[in-house]
Amino acid sequence: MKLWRTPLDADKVRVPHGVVSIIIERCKGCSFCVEYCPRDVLIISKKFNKKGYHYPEVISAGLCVDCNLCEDICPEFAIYSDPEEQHSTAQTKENA
Amino acid sequence: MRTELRVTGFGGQGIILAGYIIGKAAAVYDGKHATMVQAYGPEARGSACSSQVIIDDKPIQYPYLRKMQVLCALSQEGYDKFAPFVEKDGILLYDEDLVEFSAVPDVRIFRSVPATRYAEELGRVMVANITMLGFFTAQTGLVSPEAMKKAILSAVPKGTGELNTNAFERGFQHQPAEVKLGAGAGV
Amino acid sequence: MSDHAVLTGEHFMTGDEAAAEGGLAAGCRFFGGYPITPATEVTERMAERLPEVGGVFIQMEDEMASMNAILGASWAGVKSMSSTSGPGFSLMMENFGLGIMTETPCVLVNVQRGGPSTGLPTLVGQQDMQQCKWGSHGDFEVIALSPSSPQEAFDFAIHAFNLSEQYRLPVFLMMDESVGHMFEKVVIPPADQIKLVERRYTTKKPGDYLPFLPDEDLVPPMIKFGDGYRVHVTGLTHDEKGYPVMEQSCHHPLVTRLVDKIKKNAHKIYMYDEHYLDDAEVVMVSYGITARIAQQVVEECRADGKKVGHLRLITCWPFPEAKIRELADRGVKGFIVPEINLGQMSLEVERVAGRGVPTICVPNAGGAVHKPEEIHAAVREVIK
Amino acid sequence: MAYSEVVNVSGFVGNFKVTVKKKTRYVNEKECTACGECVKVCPITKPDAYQTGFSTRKAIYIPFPQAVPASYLINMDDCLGINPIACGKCADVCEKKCIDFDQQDKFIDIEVGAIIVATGMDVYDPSEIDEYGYTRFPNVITSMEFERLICAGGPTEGHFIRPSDRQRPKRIGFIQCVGSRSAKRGNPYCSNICCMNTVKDCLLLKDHYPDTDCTVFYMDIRAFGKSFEDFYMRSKEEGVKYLRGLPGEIEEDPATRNLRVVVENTNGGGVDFHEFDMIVLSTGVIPQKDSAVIRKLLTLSKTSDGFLMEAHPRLKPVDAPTRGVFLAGCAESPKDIKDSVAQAGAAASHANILLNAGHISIEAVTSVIDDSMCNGCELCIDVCPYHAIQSNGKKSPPTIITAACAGCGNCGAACPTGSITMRHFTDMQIEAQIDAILEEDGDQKVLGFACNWCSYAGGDFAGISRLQYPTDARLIRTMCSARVDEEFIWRGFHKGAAMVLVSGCHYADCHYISANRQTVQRVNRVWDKMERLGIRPERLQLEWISAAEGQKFAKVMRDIEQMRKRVTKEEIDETVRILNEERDKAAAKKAAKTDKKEQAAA
Amino acid sequence: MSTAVTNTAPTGERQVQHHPKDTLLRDDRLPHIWCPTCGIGTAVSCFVEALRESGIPEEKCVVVSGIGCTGRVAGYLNLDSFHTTHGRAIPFATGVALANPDLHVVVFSGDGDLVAIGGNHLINAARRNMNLTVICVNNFIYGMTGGQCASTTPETARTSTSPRGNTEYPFNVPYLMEACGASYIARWTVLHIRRLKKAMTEALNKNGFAFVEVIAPCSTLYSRRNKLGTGYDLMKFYHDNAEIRHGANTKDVGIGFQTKIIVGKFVDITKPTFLEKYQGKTTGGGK
Amino acid sequence: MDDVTKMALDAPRIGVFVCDCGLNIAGTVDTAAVTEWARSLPDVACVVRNKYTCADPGQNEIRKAVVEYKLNRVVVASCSPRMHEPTFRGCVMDVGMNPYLMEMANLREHCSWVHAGEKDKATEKAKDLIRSAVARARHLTPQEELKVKVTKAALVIGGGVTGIQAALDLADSGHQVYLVEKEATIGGIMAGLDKTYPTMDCSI
Repeated sequence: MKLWRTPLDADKVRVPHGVVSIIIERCKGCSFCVEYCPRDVLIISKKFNKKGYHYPEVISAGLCVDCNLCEDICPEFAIYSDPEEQHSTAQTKENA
Repeated sequence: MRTELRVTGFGGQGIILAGYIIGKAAAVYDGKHATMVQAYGPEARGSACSSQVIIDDKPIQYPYLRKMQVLCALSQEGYDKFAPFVEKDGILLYDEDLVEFSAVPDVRIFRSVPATRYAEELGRVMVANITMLGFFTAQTGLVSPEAMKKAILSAVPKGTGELNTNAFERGFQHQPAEVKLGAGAGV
Repeated sequence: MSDHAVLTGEHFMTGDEAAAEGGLAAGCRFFGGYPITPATEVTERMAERLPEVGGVFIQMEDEMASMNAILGASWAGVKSMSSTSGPGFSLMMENFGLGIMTETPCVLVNVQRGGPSTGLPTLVGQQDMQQCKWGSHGDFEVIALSPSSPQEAFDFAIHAFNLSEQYRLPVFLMMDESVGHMFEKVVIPPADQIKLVERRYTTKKPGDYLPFLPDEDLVPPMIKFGDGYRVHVTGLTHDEKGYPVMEQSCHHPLVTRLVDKIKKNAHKIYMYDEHYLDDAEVVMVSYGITARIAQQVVEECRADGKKVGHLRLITCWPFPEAKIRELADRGVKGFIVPEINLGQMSLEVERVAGRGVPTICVPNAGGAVHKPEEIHAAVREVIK
Repeated sequence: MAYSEVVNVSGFVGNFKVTVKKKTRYVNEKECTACGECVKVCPITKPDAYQTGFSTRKAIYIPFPQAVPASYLINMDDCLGINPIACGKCADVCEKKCIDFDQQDKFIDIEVGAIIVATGMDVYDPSEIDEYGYTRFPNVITSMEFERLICAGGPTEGHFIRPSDRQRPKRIGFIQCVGSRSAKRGNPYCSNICCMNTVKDCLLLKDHYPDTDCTVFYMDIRAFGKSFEDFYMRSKEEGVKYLRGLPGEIEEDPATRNLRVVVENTNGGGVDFHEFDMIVLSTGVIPQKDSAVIRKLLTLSKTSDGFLMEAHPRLKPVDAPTRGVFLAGCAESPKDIKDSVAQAGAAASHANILLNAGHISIEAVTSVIDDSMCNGCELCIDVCPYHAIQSNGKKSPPTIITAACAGCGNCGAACPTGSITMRHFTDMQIEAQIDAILEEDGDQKVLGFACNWCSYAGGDFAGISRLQYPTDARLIRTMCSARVDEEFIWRGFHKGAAMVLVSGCHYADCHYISANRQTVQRVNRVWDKMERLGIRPERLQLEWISAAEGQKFAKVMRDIEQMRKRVTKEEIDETVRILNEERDKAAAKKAAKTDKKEQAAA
Repeated sequence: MSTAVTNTAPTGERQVQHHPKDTLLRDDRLPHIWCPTCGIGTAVSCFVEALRESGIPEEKCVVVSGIGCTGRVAGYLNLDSFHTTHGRAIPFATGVALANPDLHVVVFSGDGDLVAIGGNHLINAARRNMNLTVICVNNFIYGMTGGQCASTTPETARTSTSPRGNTEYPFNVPYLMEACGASYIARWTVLHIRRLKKAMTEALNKNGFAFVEVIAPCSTLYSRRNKLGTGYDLMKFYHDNAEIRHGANTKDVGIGFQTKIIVGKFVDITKPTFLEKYQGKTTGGGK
Repeated sequence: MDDVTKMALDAPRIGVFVCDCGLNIAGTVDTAAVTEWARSLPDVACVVRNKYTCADPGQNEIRKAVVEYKLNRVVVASCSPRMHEPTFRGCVMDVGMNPYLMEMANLREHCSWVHAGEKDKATEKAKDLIRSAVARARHLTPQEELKVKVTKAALVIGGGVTGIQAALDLADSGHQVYLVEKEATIGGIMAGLDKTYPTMDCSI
């Protein structure tokens, strides 16, 4: 039987969210991060970096669960994610 | 005064050790200078081998034999090979059970010792070289018996000191039947 | 421990054993080697002795491994050495170059035998004298000491360590089979009478330290792994930070400095013995075991009234050019260079002496030392 | 063994060898303390099937709080850790380090004497009946969803609410027979339990919220079990309204999300309009989705409704046709808990009889090899679906493991030298039957071969159903269609049969695993040769008839009579002539060969 | 990190200049020289994480590399690092490890360097149970020099020196290592990042010779010559064809051309290291 | 050689037992004619017609005839062997005959019930079926059944309420039971129910 309903507790469930950071100039366009992102957060940008590579771009930030796969699989140390909370507190600090 | 000597035998008789002991006795315990070089390699295992010792009061430059004054032969092969090169008036010592005497006219002294037999009597055939050293010490007077004994004790395995000392004494005490061709006795 | 490392006293030992003892006395606590005749006794002595003094001996799988292992140990902060002979020496050459490039102190004992190839494993040769100078690829300067006796094997081993630490490079102890296997008296002084040069470590903090920035003597202070400096060391051409920079602009100064740190300090490094040089008409130039034969001949000549002198090289490399030049300029009739090869150091003598003064090599392809008569003949040829 | 599946069954009654695949949970169930830290960090939420999707679970979860074993598992289909990459957050926080993404399925071999199949049932998915709006209208729910919503352990902790606005529904309609008793959609049979379940649901509601207005739309209320009628009457007393007639359609008021139905009241007549806050579809029972897998593994059959077939509907209701296998619960037919438990007891009891006996006799229908005739070609080894024939090296006669032999006779039919005898179904016995049947009027007869399990049983079923069909067929029973040697077919034609029929279990349902594949090959070979010899291949028919297909059996019989009628006496005589000629040729060839051999020997 | 952060608000993406792993990298040398889709970078990334997880003080970790693409790893890690000559990383590391047993010495090099020219060192170090962590990135080819045949190149694979397909039998490296007596042997592809990381962590903490084979794509040479597609295609191949089999008999884990790749932890045993035995012996201890 | 085998090897002496099955067979097939006809078949030593051969009197007839006529083969022309083969095998075993020497002709399911309107043709078919059975019976040989041990363990597939109950019952009677459930937990559908009818008990 297919499960089609929106679960009644859907709004209460908390899942970790992450923010993706990209060092564009290190990227060599291998696409590993894009292909292996289990949440399809990334796409390959149409833009080039200075070395002429298409780097990744976040397309659906809300989906990122901070699994950090992009960081681990990136051969170029050019991308990573960190937890949203950490990021927002950092921002708050910066703002303050 | 430079003296050049050679100990020869076949591999396993402790020929190199004998040379080492003579050299060490002279250099370290008698305060002279000495070098010892050895036949090295395959010869050390089974066939003829020899060690060359030079003893001098002054520092030694050329460390090889040019004029062999003393030969200690513990094998027929060594005897045959080196006896002809012993200097005129040199000393030739040999193990009478292992070497069949043949005359080399110029050599002043031929003396024999049953070194191996003595060693056997002492229980260990391996101390034949030390017996020969005793005999060598007595016959040549090149090195003092005290230095020799010290050198022997420093060179042989721990626990065999007494045996080796006995072997040395046995050789040292041996009164050889003189094989006279030339004249005189002793150096 | 150190008491045991320095066997103070009189010994009757071979050159091989004495070299090993010299290393220990110099503070060597790591030995990586591979057995080869006639250097095996160095290895064996180290295997026996290093554990007694808290060091590590390892018999590596080959000479390439041995060479690298001692480089590694050195970077870990431990004085290290290895020993070998002809074939193994060839195998070490590549990574000797790595030691030069990475400025790694260590000592290599080469107990020379007759070559080429397997040649005469048990018999004497002096045929690696130019190999040690040129055997690795690229431009570099080396330091090579040649002992003539077990006593010198001991003394020079210590000295080799001192030089390697001072100038940060692998230093050769170019022995030969004769010295290596000859027993002779070796006097080992008390430890406190042995002068040692210790490694010059940086005093800078990790952030400020540049691993290949030289001091005035052209030698950079060192660090050791694990001290938190996180240096990168590479056999590639590198900048002062140690990072690879594959450009002529980096390569030229680097290689020049590596050469200059020896060349410009050569006058402090080189050593020789002289006998009867003041009035000598003929100068014997020799090293290693051959020096003893030559000295014998010189003594005999002098007894005959011939004005023969003797310059015995202690450091074959750097070569004491100034001394040869001085003698040549003074107008000696000729240089006689007996060596157990077909003319290697004589090339160097000839190069420095120039055309005006003949250099006569007394060649000997190896297997035995010269007979004094052969050298006498050469003397007669010069004096006529 | 939970989270496990039977993947292979071999052996026979009393001696089954079963391979069970223990699916990996990716969590070491022994170490897991169910602390729940992993769930907190798991980034994946999925609807919780246990709560019928009313609440969420993570990719790592416990199926429900009372689950046995009470250990977490990771659903790899949900998990980010699509092998070989895992987000690993759960593993990182697990203090006991009991999450292991590398766990592999384990295969466990067990040996048992008896097998009880209790694979249960599934619930009908009413989204197929679009006019009821299930999945379109949130307040249309199924009876299973009702169970979760009313349950104290459910997603609402027992507060009965409607999904659209989370308000308590006061007017609730129940529609019966959703997916049951319908020839068109769902299933034709009565699902047995839904009436009483609805009665129970209404009473529950009345118990929890007495002001609730319950209306049940039904065809019949089937309250036939012990104290069921009382129960039904009680609900009526409590005010549950029962209206005879099933609504044609449900409409939703988009503003209120209330539901309207139009229904013809077949009791009182006339058309009624009703408005409800919520409608519960009383969904029927369907066969377990995966039951085909078990059916195949155990060589079981199903009845026309899709549930597993018992050995005999009256005398052996818990025995499966395969000896040593027993059926219980909804796997066999829809039934309520009480009946399921009762049948479970019965199945257990039958299994017990078998196990307690300690030993069992295997019917003597097994193969034997006459070593003196065997040439060691090993064809029999290739065709045996049970691996019951063991090679002794080419050229020497193989060995038959009698206990493993199931008696299909495939080897006997395949053996080119006739050295394999199928006990109790010997060539001689079958040939005698052929000859007897065709002794007179072969042109009027259809010589049939029918396998014991399907076709012959299909014939029996036609008989039980009194399905009439022409009289010309004469069936010879074999254990499997694979027993039918090509020679039997030729003998039939040679003896003057107008038609020959070979029939067996459906291709994929062979009771001897895959033996009837050989049947197909053999019939194909005969067809080819018939074509070559100028005999119409139509005269040989191959049919698959299952035990439940009495109708099909009768139809085959009717069709084959028509074919039989097209075969003339002359055609048969011609066939006999052709086959005589063939026989002579073969004899001559054989003689020549023998001569040659003798010559060579001389 | 107080670097400029451009927050492109709607996508929730940040463009930054520094990476969390930078402290362990010589970030002044990035981007590195490896080709796009090369797997070595990923292996290094895993190593950085593994080193952090291992609890080993960073200043006590020494990385030694040989020559070749992977040979450059030492130069990118912000640790005491040494870039030796071709094949000689292990003996150099041996020297370091013996001279200062407090150091964790890691050899990070390629298949050609470690298994072919350095093969003798590899087998002898394993035999001695030298306390080293050896990470061997195996991309089946000599990458740095332009794609020549290696001793790990699968049979039939084309390289510039086996243009008609490799006719040699390749090494089954884990089997070789087990035969030599290594204490820890694991193999993962660079796709198995988390497992690889774990294996590296275990290897770092292993007392004895620990060997981790990392199968990595070389899209520029191996893949192109053999028409295997992009690096991503190779990763996909690993995804579809890697079979995790912990404790597999290493005899069965040889790699053929585009065949199944068996990955997992194959060996994890405990036995005295060279130094332990050496010191036990010399102090008259022994076991 | 034991008696049974000896008996089988003797010249066949076949007894044919035609069953009326009340009117189930006799209503369509002229069993009297068939009975008479059967006497003419070779090796048939006796033919007996019964109203219900499977009933005790019918079975007694068989037992009696076997002894009386020294029968060494029995053909029962009645219903499907799938129904009563075990019955008649048991019957002949009572008088010491090997059960594999009993053969059946299916006059009911395969004849009378399906050819109700064609009495003559059905009768002819019945004769053929008996002829076939007798022909086969002539070649029957005694068979020994293989006795095998039963593994004293049971597998229950499905961990719902039924499976659990069956497994518990078997376990209670002292057998090892393997309960295999494909889901991660046992309990099945019932675990998802709230209360059960008609007693309104909790389901879990």
